[in-house]
Amino acid sequence: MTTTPKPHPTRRLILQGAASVALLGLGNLPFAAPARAAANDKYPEEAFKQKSEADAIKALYGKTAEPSDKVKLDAPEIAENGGVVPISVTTTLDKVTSISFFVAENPFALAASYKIPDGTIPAVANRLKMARTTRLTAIVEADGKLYSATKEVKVTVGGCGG
Amino acid sequence: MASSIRVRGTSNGDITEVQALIQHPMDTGLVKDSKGELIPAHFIQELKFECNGKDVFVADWGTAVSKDPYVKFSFKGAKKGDELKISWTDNKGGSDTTTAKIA
Amino acid sequence: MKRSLALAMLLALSLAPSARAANEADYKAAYATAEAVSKEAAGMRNQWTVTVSALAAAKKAADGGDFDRAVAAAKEAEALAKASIFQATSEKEAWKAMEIR
Amino acid sequence: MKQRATILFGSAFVALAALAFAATRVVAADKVDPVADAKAFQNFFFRKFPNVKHEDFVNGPYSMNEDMKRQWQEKEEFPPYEFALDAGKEMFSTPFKNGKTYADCFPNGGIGIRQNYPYFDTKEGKVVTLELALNRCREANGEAPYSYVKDEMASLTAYMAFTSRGKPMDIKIPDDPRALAAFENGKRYFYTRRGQMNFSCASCHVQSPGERIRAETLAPALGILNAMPIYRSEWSGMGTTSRRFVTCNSQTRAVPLEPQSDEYRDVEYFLSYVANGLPISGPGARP
Repeated sequence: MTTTPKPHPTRRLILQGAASVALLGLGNLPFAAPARAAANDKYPEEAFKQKSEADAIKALYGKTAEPSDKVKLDAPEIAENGGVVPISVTTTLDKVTSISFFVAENPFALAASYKIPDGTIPAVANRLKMARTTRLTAIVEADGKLYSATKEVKVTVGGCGG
Repeated sequence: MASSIRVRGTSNGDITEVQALIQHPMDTGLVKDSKGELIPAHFIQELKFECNGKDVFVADWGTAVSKDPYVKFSFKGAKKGDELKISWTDNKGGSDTTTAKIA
Repeated sequence: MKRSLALAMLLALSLAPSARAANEADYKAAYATAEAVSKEAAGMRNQWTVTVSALAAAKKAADGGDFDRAVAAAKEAEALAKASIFQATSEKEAWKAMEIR
Repeated sequence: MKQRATILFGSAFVALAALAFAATRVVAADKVDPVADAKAFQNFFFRKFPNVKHEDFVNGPYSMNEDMKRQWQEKEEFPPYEFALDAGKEMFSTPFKNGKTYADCFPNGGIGIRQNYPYFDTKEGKVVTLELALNRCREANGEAPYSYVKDEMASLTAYMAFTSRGKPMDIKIPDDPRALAAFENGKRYFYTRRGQMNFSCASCHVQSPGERIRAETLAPALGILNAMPIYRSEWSGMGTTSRRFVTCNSQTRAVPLEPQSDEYRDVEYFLSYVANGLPISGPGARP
């Protein structure tokens, strides 16, 4: 992300506007310990804390995935805006129990994880945030094995730089 | 206060398609406000959809889900008029729930 | 071609470095002229954001006692304000060149 | 000093720009003819983008780029301005402390009239925009005016735009020299270069619509206000016409004027008039 050399009134207006997209101060992470309301299945807290994609996959599933063309990942070439990137995945695999999305270049790779009870179609569409140009990975857990698909999404700011 | 959840469930007899848009800031905790202070992390962690007493879809979300999050999925085994129950909880213990009839 | 040449000369002229270290009096003088020109630019409703930030930088440097930087920033603000005035006056007619007819 | 580099960049840019646009144009006698201007304006875009359907121009960048259009259509299934729209509808029917509502201030109860704004008020001798009329309605009923660049104003204008969706823009210029002067002043503002970047609105929205400024695809100037107010992912929030003008100014490093100052009202008048006939598509979702 471009770092703005000198904050001043109008720039602050833009900073505030782009605040939700520009991830400043990546270093210090005041990741508030999430107050977990009682929920029957466990929220994969550890997995969401991992920085790298590999650690997040290991924390979430405890095994590795193999690429498969049965997992169809749909994401834009160039994201219209890093804050709202429409992404969807469908698969022809059966006995699917879980679908997850990993954004490699984000501060925390695991973005979202969905539990797919039987009777639910193994497909999800959602809108994710991406800090910068990144590799996007979708992983489908089917019959205990992991299958993945990846796509490169280009992300940059807009405007001519006020 | 109107619910923070907008949901649309449409069934074509066999498969019900569900779309939901939820009003929530989804703050990552890494972004500074205009005064230069970090806005604390505030995001939905779990979103659950139930129908006829059974979970049909459970989402575990991190900080990378967009503000005012949107999700779409489909499931079998429900018909027009069934009731869909949607509820979410966030990392500050906030929550909301609503129900909607499948059209 | 004529107007942009004049603009470039104008900018170069006003950036002549001063020899000895600047003191508060130099800063006050430089800041006063810069502020006057920037007020004129604002009066023509064509102020530039960089003029405003250069003026602020000058004041900040002066508050910190660094008068060399303060004078430089004030002179720069003056140059930017002059450029924005030049832009406003030349655009009074120049805009017609781009009009869709 | 970094700043000195930016001045040289600025002045070099001015020299370059002057060179590039020294196209000699015969300056016709300055009789203001809005009808001819509107026809020339529309034909410029219809000829420059022959395969863009006329009514598609109101979709801004999405009329210029297929991949972006797909992302937009996906978003339109459940648009992010949904909340602003509902909030606007609720505000519109909530009475003021004195029992009146916005419906009492506007013709036809404020429903389906957005396409006639801005209009020229012959009593006041100035352009009145929808946002200005809404705040005047609030003040007339003893309520505090809303900020022109914040969500409340965007929600109200979102609802009013929604009730006019599909109706062709229908801006009138009364036979009043002051109205012609306002139109001309708006046109002048639109073509005048400003800021250290030395851009005018036309530099981006007439010279290079469809091209990119970094990640953003530039919208064509024709119908550019038809989708207002817009939810911009960039702002992750709603934006009124005022907010768009103010942020565009800062982008070119020009200090913005007060929202709803005469120049902004006149340029909105000019841009809306030349888009007459194209459908209202507000509220819109944009990058």
